[in-house]
Amino acid sequence: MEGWIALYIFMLAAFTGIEVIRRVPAILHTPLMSGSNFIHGIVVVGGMVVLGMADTTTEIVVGFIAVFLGAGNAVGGYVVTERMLDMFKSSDKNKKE
Amino acid sequence: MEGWIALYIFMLAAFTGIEVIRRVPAILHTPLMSGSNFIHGIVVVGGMVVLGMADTTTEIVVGFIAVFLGAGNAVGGYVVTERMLDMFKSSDKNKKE
Amino acid sequence: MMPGVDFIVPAAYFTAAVLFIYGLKGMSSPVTARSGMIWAGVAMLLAVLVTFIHPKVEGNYGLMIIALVSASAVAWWWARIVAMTDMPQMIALYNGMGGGSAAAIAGVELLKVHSGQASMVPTTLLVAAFGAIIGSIAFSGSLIAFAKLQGWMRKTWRFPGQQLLNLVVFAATLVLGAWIFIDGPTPTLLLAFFALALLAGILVTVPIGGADMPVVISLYNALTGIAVGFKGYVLEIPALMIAGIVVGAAGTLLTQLMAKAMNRPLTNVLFSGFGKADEDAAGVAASGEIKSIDGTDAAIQMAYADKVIIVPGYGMAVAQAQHKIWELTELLTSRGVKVSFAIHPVAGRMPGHMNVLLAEAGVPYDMIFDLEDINAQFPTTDVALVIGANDVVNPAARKDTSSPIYGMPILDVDKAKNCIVIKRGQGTGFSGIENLLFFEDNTRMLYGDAQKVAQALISGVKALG
Amino acid sequence: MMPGVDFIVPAAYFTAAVLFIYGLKGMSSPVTARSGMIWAGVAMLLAVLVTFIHPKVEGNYGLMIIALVSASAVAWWWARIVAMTDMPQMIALYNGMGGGSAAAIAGVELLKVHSGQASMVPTTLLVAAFGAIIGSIAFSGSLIAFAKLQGWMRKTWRFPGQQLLNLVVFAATLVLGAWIFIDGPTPTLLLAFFALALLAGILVTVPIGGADMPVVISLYNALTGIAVGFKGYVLEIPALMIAGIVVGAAGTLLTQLMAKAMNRPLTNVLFSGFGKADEDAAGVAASGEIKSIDGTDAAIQMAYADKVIIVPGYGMAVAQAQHKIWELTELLTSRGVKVSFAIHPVAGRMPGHMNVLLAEAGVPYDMIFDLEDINAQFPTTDVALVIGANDVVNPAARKDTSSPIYGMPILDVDKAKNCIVIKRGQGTGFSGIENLLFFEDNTRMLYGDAQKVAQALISGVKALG
Ligand SMILES: NC(=O)c1ccc[n+]([C@@H]2O[C@H](COP(=O)([O-])OP(=O)(O)OC[C@H]3O[C@@H](n4cnc5c(N)ncnc54)[C@H](OP(=O)(O)O)[C@@H]3O)[C@@H](O)[C@H]2O)c1
Ligand SMILES: NC(=O)c1ccc[n+]([C@@H]2O[C@H](COP(=O)([O-])OP(=O)(O)OC[C@H]3O[C@@H](n4cnc5c(N)ncnc54)[C@H](OP(=O)(O)O)[C@@H]3O)[C@@H](O)[C@H]2O)c1
Repeated sequence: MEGWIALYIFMLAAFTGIEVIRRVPAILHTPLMSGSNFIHGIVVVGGMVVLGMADTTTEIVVGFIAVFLGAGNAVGGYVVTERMLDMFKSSDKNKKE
Repeated sequence: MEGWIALYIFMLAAFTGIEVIRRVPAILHTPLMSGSNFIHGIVVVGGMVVLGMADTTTEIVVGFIAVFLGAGNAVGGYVVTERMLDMFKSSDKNKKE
Repeated sequence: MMPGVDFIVPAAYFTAAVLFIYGLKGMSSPVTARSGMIWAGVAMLLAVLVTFIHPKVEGNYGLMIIALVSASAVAWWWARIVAMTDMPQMIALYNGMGGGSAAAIAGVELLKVHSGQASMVPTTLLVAAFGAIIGSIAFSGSLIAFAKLQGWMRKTWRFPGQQLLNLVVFAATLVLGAWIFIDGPTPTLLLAFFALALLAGILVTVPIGGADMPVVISLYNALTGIAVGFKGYVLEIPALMIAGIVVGAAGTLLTQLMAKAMNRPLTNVLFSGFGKADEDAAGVAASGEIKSIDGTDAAIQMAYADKVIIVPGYGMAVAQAQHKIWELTELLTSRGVKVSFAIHPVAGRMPGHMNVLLAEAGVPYDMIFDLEDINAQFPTTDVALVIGANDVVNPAARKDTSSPIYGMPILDVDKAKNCIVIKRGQGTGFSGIENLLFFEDNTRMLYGDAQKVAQALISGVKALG
Repeated sequence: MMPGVDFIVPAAYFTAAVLFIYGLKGMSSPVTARSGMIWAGVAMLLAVLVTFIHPKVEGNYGLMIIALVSASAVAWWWARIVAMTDMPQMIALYNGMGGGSAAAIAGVELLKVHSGQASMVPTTLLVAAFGAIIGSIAFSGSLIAFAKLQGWMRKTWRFPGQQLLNLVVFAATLVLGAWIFIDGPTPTLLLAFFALALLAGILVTVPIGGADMPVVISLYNALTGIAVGFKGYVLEIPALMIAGIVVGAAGTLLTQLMAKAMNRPLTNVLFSGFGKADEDAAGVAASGEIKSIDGTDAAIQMAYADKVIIVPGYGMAVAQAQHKIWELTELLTSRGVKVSFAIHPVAGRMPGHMNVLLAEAGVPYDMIFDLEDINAQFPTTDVALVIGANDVVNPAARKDTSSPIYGMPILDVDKAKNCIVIKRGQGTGFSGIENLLFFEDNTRMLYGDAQKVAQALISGVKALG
């Protein structure tokens, strides 16, 4: 990918990230932290790509670590966020239960 | 440019545009309209590029039109927006004058 | 190592893109809006200057400069002298120019493909063709909008089968586009293609009433943005892609906000007649009688009030009464009356229309409040002064489920202790329906042109010493 | 025409990127947050599945599945059983894993460059090396943060010249990076490079006090995001670039918000000792005497109040008192008392910490108010009940210009008619300074562990029948 194009994508992603997060209320800051933590678990895809290309033992071991750690990031981040968000309820919903 | 990359840029630009504009208060909606009108005056750059490549008379004429209209968009949009924003003042500033 | 052209040009475009977004971000507050716009202006200048050394630009520098300078001069001069009330049509005009420029760029590019000097992969050709259609529609449509608002074109053509004709023209444009896509762009094909696209823009805009124009202008603004974004892709200039699509997305959002605040779906604005409302507007019959008041009594009421809220509407814009209103406000304030302004999101004929006019008269923006921020205050207000506003204060929106404006949020002036309404006569507002407010017990009508009445109020208050 | 792999794979990644942003957008309201996260989860699943047919993936499918399944199982299980109060360290752990994954990816890529199977243009190599450093620091740093918060590592190492050592290690990492850049990545060089980067992460984190950890975790979260974004560039997967940088930018903003709400610049958190405050905290001497109250009296006061505001703090988290507090609230509400919760942005040890705990106990979020929304209400409140909060209600922030927390916005509980403070004894809060609130005339201390005291209050209110 051409460097300038990458820079454009980075710049736009940064603007998007800042604008999206600025509207998150303080009440959701912990889930936001763990939710964004989950999102960068997408790194597992990168891990899979390098493990898929790995030939030598070292490459395979390191690639395996990359997938393992990435998957842990994604799954753990998701479950923790889910659990927290599950607890947020409004009075109306509370009454229904 | 690869189509997918272009799609990513379009997608991010759209998110950015929506998020940035969502925070604009109703009080500034007219300047926002003319300001965003000004921003797409950047099309003048595209006009310059095609005029710079034009060879045949038709191409030159159409290219000239592109530059002329684009420059009108940019300059007119800017001046109109400037004039409007110039008028917005808070009480403090008013008193100073 | 001196940075070469391949570094300077993209770096300048990149900077411009960042500054454009930064400039639009500044619009989130009146305090930062102006400096944001100035940065965006610097970005524009930078982008234009650097394009002279763009690697693809090989000649025609003289023509380029002539086009730039002449267009800038005309646009600058016109934008400087135009009255604030004429802003909507100026925006339409400049927006149309942008759309036209995008269409012209597509024209040159497609000609180049024809002459074999440029080649396009299918995707690029498709994007170029779509950009051409969108740009052309925005161009001709905006010019019609300009002509209508400027009063150069008063008639609203309507005839049976109009929608069908529009559909046929639009479909024909698409067919020609497909033809170009398959057979390549010959000059004849291109001519027909552009002509049809321009015609489509004209046909769609002609039947739309002048008062609906702001929504349409906002829509064309978004379309031009998208066309510019597409041209950016074809010319491989990401700054154009970003600026264009950011504006396209922003404009789409703004158009939707407008349509929603007017309580009309966008399709309704575009495809169905305006003024249909008065036929079937029966609903809750207005009961009670209309009582009027004269300027002197109204002046006394306000002068001895604790709290006054002024609600301006389209009539204030027509009468250009904003300066007088501000004079009146200053008089009242100096007597210790607390005066605020309440602005409905679609008061007037443009979003934010009233804010611009009040700002022009010198009203500081911290005296001006949005609907949500001020509605709770009407019950504790002594006098609500409505100046040429009608629909935006019509309690039918709350009370009459059969009203076309039912459900639209309104300013609750009827809840104030007293309400004074300035208008010239029995004229209805934009929506053409009866206003229940005028029949309320605590409402008094103050008939006359807003400017003259405001002058009478000023004299009345002054007479009290 | 069946869409082939070159269409399916990028299309899936593109969809994932859109859904990630959409998911984060959902976080702007508790109503949409959950469905947003679920969509993001679907996106993740889609991206992982499609990667099995990624054109670059040529083998090791078995290992891939083993790694995916085993890591998922362990992470799932641990994330399910962990207590809500342990959330900060779990976030640290999972974040560290992400950073480690990014570093490992860089490792494989650089080894491939060494073996000649892959080539990188200088820019790519640079980005790869930077991603490696950032990922490694986020990895080892987060693990230290985890160990500290989990109580596996209680000591806070501090020694003279520590900053210098850190600087030297970091500089050495950069030098090795430059060496790799120039001479190419040999295995030995790479080993030293990664070892140094990991060491840097450890050294920076070790001296930071446990209570400062949330800020550091948020910072490492941002760093991991950036590292992932860089890997996306190297591997040419835009979805990774976008997800990574969006998180990087968001995390940076969040870190700044936290540091600002704590009234400490970020550099202070990272580089200077924690607890320095108590030495030079003299300022306005506390005057007046501390008066205490017993559970029964406090219960009576609240039971007969019209309006009670509860202010929870770190002590509530320590005592796990949120369930009792909610029981108390329900009792009071059934007696007709209007109860609200007031949350300071940095109450507890994580942003939003209190909200999560209260949500866990079942407190509906519309009873919970932010500082700006509730501060005006304290003067009309009968009882402000402070539960294990200290710094966030210290009026020194308003009154004592020499206080380290001067200028920090606080909850104005001292303005309530009565203020009851639950804490165990003379312990100070996180900042280690004296609390002027305890000496106010209208403040009563209710000593004891928050959970036990809450139980006493419940019994007290129940006894009133
Ligand atoms: N803001 C936008 O973006 C936008 C865009 C398109 C449409 N609209 C629509 O426009 C309407 C705006 O509502 P509005 O309350 O501001 O205005 P309005 O409902 O259109 O009413 C304007 C009133 O002003 C009076 N008037 C006209 N000229 C006057 C003068 N010289 N002196 C004194 N009074 C004068 C008219 O009555 P007389 O003839 O009796 O004097 C009329 O009743 C809404 O229906 C909205 O949906 C808004
Ligand atoms: N939220 C964040 O993101 C974050 C991150 C890092 C740092 N911080 C800092 O943390 C502080 C948070 O303020 P805060 O008011 O919530 O808490 P705090 O100021 O740390 O005070 C906590 C109080 O709770 C009491 N306590 C402890 N255990 C208790 C128990 N079992 N039962 C009853 N009381 C107990 C302690 O007094 P006793 O020992 O006498 O009981 C202490 O005074 C701020 O200074 C903030 O800057 C916040």
